Amino acid sequence: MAKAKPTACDNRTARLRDLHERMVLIRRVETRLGELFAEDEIPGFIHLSIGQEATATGIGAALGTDDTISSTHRGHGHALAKGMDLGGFFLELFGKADGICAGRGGSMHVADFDIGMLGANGIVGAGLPIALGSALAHQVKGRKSLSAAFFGDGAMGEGVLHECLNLASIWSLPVLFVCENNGWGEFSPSDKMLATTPLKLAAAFDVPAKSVDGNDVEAVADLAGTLSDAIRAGKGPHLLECKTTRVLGHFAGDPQKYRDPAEIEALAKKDPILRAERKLRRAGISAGDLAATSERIDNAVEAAIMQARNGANADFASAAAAVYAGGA
Amino acid sequence: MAKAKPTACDNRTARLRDLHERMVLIRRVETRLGELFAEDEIPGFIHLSIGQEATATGIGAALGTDDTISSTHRGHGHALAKGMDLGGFFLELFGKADGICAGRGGSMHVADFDIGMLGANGIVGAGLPIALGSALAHQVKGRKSLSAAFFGDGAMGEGVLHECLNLASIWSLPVLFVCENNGWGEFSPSDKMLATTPLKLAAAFDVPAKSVDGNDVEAVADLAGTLSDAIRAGKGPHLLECKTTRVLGHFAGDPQKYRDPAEIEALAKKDPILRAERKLRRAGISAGDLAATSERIDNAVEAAIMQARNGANADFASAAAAVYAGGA
Amino acid sequence: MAEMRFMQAINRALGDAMEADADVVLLGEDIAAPGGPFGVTRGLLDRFGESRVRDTPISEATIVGASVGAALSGLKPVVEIMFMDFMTVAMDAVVNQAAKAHFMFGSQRPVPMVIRTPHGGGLNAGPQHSQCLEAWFAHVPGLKVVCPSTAADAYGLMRAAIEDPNPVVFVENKSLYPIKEDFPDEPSHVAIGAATIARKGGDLTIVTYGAARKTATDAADILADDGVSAEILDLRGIQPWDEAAVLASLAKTHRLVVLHEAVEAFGAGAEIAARIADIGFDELDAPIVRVGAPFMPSPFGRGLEAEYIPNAERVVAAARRVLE
Amino acid sequence: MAEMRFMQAINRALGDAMEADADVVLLGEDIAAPGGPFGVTRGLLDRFGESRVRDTPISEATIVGASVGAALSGLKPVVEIMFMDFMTVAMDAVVNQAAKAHFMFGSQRPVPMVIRTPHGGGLNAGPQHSQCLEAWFAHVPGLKVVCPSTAADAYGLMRAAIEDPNPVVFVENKSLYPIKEDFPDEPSHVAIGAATIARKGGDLTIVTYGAARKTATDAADILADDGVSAEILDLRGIQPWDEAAVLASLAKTHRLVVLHEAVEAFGAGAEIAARIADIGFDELDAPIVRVGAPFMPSPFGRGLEAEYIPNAERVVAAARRVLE
Ligand SMILES: Cc1ncc(C[n+]2csc(CCOP(=O)(O)OP(=O)(O)O)c2C)c(N)n1
Ligand SMILES: Cc1ncc(C[n+]2csc(CCOP(=O)(O)OP(=O)(O)O)c2C)c(N)n1
Ligand SMILES: [Mg+2]
Ligand SMILES: [Mg+2]
Repeated sequence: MAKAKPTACDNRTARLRDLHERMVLIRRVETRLGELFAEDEIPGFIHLSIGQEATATGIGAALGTDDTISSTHRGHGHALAKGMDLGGFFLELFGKADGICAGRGGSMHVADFDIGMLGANGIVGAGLPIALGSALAHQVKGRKSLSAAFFGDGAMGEGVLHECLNLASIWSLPVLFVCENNGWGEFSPSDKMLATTPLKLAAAFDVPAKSVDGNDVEAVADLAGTLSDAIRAGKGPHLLECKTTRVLGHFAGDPQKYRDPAEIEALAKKDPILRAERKLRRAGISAGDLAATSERIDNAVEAAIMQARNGANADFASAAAAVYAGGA
Repeated sequence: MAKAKPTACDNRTARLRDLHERMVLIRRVETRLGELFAEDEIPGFIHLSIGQEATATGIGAALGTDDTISSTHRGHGHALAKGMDLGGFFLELFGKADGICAGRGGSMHVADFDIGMLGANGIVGAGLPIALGSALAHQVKGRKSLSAAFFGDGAMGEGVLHECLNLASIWSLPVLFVCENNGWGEFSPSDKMLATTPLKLAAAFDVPAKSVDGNDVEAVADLAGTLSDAIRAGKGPHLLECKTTRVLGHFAGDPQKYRDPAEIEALAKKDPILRAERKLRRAGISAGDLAATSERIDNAVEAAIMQARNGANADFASAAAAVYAGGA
Repeated sequence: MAEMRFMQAINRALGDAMEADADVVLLGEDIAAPGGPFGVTRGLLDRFGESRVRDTPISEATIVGASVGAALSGLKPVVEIMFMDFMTVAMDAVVNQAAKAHFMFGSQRPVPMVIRTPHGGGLNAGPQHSQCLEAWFAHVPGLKVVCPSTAADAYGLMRAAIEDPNPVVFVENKSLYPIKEDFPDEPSHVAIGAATIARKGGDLTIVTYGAARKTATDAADILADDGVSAEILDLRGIQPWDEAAVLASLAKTHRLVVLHEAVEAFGAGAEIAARIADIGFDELDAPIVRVGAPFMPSPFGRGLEAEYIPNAERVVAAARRVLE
Repeated sequence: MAEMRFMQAINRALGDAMEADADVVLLGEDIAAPGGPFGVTRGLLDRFGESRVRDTPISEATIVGASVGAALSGLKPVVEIMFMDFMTVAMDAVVNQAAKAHFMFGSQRPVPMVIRTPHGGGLNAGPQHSQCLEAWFAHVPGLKVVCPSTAADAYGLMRAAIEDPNPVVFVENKSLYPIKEDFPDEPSHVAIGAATIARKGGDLTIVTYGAARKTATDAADILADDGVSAEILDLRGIQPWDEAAVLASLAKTHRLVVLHEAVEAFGAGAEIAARIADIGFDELDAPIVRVGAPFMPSPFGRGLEAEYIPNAERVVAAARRVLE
């Protein structure tokens, strides 16, 4: 994410504009993905994070290129917030040769190692040890970087979380555990499936933890910054729970019949982008300004989609030759 | 374990005699196992629980035949405390045809389903879901039984514990989690390997938990009784941490070079059997009485060993025919 | 003879088994209230209640391990692992516990449980949601492995699997779920390990299972146009598999192609080919040719996946090689 | 030419690799301060310090998963899984993460990591501590699998595995650990996937790997007394395996026995037999006979285990069948 460096007094507003712009980008990308999926232009399983943009964006704002993240099946926002190139992203989702993963991974596996994005992951919980191992590398190699592990509330069902909290704690690894708590794991409400909370779990392993309104992008960015500073200062792993809202279903096309329509309707009030926009307006940013941002992003997204549509299909022989590194 | 029914006032002493006798049996069995292993009469990996007898015995005293337990790699005590027949036990450890597991399992897999002993287990943590599933069966079938899951402190490293605490809690299953905390996982001290405790973990999942001096057999039996009553009364899973002492090494023959000799020496003071004997003497039981118990047990153990030595070897064709139930 | 979708046949088998035996319970992620991610368990919660049809947390290792404990304590659990790729999280429970309990505890208790799990591609679900890993389970003594290809067989094998006293890995090719087929008015059990002749022929034998049966049939159609008559044997059971049926067909055709969707190398087809290269060697008039996925992860992109999954052309080419 | 134990050779390879490359780190349960449950990593903590040689909690899934993350972030982890049976707890990390990362992320990064794990029987360790599961890993595109049988090969393959940019499952037969053998003064790397001729012969080929090489040699001695000369090919690499070497030997002998300690059915030997029944068919003068463990869990009792593990007599019987 491009980092503006304004003078003291409008620091916060400038930052909020950046954060807002990033959220609008994620929203736009995913809205279009939903459409492209419905029109059968994009295949596979697509998990949209619409309503959760503030979490990805706020965390992303606290991280630099040398920091690493591991992500989940719902990883578009994390990838874009970390700075993934829009062109490579869309080419990948279309399964094209020049996709960021050469069309072999798709939505569930977007990754960009040059910017420390170690991959979305199709296996619930599997990103946690990967982030942990990345943090281990930072530690062993004496880097000042940290590693953030995104996981959903549903992933609290997997024991690997327990193992990672323990290992990060005893080795004092530079890990930021980020729980995106949207209240759902697929079609099951997490309060029926879980007898614990991220804060209770973290406490059990002496991992300092905080909870934040995950739809308030400034609050997320602030707290992520504070915790990241502590981690970089050598204070070991920390956890941040972001309470957020999964507006659409589990996957693109999910009619959400299992959900109370009133609950879905109520989500609009919590929209992280509208909230940021209200703040920006109060800070004196004009409606026209916001519309201009939105238009700029729309154009960029449409250009990326057009490029992706026209990209060459991934080629089988190249894929077959890429099973092993070093061509073996 | 045979349940004496004395009149009110000497109830406790009578129970302690029973508990003591069971501990002496376990101690004698394992002391002899250590010798038989050293003499190469018994093959395989043997994990002795010498020093930990009060835990197995105290828990066993709280359970009936209809209750089930799953055990660990260090399961001799659990099996004998649950009432496993000495003959079948030794035959198994010698790998004989009439062993309780037909000589196919050995020390790490002793099991007796008729008395609810669902098996020792060679995989750390693996007994936990088995006990949980047994509790599920109790619940679905409307039985009043409970299921106890033994696990070591080292097993807290495995995520499956987290998963089981969660599932037992949300389904309110009749499970007693029993942590035998002897401070070691193989050759590594648990305080270096774990950032948590059984009580902290249980608390994270709203599972009521208690800690007890695991070398005080009466205290273990009392607390196990209280928690079992609560479980049977439908109050869901509970956890009991028993702080105990692994006097010998991880396996029979382990020279324990990794351990401070002073630490090992200090263990004698905590010996659960000597402690029970001091109490019994104070309650008026004579030294002669205790010696008689010991002799009776010695004789029973030697008879079982002799029987096992002379038993027919397990037969390959029978084993080969037993891979599937129903002979398929 | 009505029509029924593959997934409905499984649903009906589960329902019938639960009617017949109160010990049968269902466990899995999103299988109860939501009716299953693919809808296979729809309606069963309403019919059988919360005690017997249970939504679980995302804890595969524990729900399979708990199924072992439950099976050892009197229930007959049918547990769903949402994608076969996720079996990787539950392997200890399957391999070290379920498979070995009857043997290593001296035949004290059976382990009557079924693990239902979908495998296979066709949905562009990518490398972690498409794997066909049945060869792993077939290599483990104590497990049975089946993989039906028709609605009637899915029903019959599921009933047999639930009644079997051993742990059965029940593999469902997810591309078959929506397919509608003839379904008998009075469906019956299918013996585990019994193959069926999907098509009679005399020139070569194609041994296959699961969704690849359709590919074999397409290939046989093409070959028929050339006057070549292929016999197709649908194994249905992979562990045990029907050695006698393969040998019987080979005694007619003397030529063998083995086809599956799984990766060819070290796949289930290797065992079939290897076994026939031993006990069937004298019957063979030609090399045994296998057709499976190439040695690469299941790729995401449309064109990539289409080229990855074995198709009729590859089977025809294999047939031509054995007919040379 | 000094003598060295198999386990010392691995220890030396680890030490040499760590000297040569500061990115090599060791992880595992009881591998640092205690020097490993079998003593394989003894002394390495003292030489390389706590940052690079780490005792871990009993958390297999996480330590393998963390190794993937570490490998993707610049380290070259060598992680020990204490018994191959415990790989069941870490399969997601091995199969869905390590094996696929290079491919599914579009070749962005290699995954240079080694998983060391002992397999095999001989210690009466029973059904959950003796399994030979290498066939599973050989079936997974993206993994390499090796299994040395001599001290020199153990050294050479370990050096190669650590330098390989891909995840390598390094299988050590635990019965070999204490065995002393000639060890070159200047040990060298062994290419992954290159077989070696363990014994020259002309009448039949025995293909094997790991501890079974010794069994093959014993069998060849017995056969030699009868005037039969067996060629023994030690594969060393299972994925990839040296197809060309097998074909070359077969071109001389025209008869093939495949031997391993793992369960025969759906074992690694099935792939070798199946492949040769295809591309080597015209060279074959006899059925391909496999020798492996019977289809049952590894039993505990002394007599049971002794009968379970393939022995020279069974290999001789197999040889006689292919010589008929
Ligand atoms: C090991 C594993 N089990 C199950 C699944 C199927 N699955 C995909 S997403 C999901 C729900 C995850 O919930 P959560 O972690 O809260 O993330 P969210 O979808 O809410 O972002 C499930 C069960 C999986 N991908 N991997
Ligand atoms: C999954 C798995 N990992 C590792 C081991 C090897 N192992 C056997 S016992 C043990 C230590 C267990 O410690 P703890 O749970 O405290 O039990 P204790 O031995 O102290 O009774 C280990 C690491 C195993 N058997 N299973
Ligand atoms: Mg969620
Ligand atoms: Mg311990």
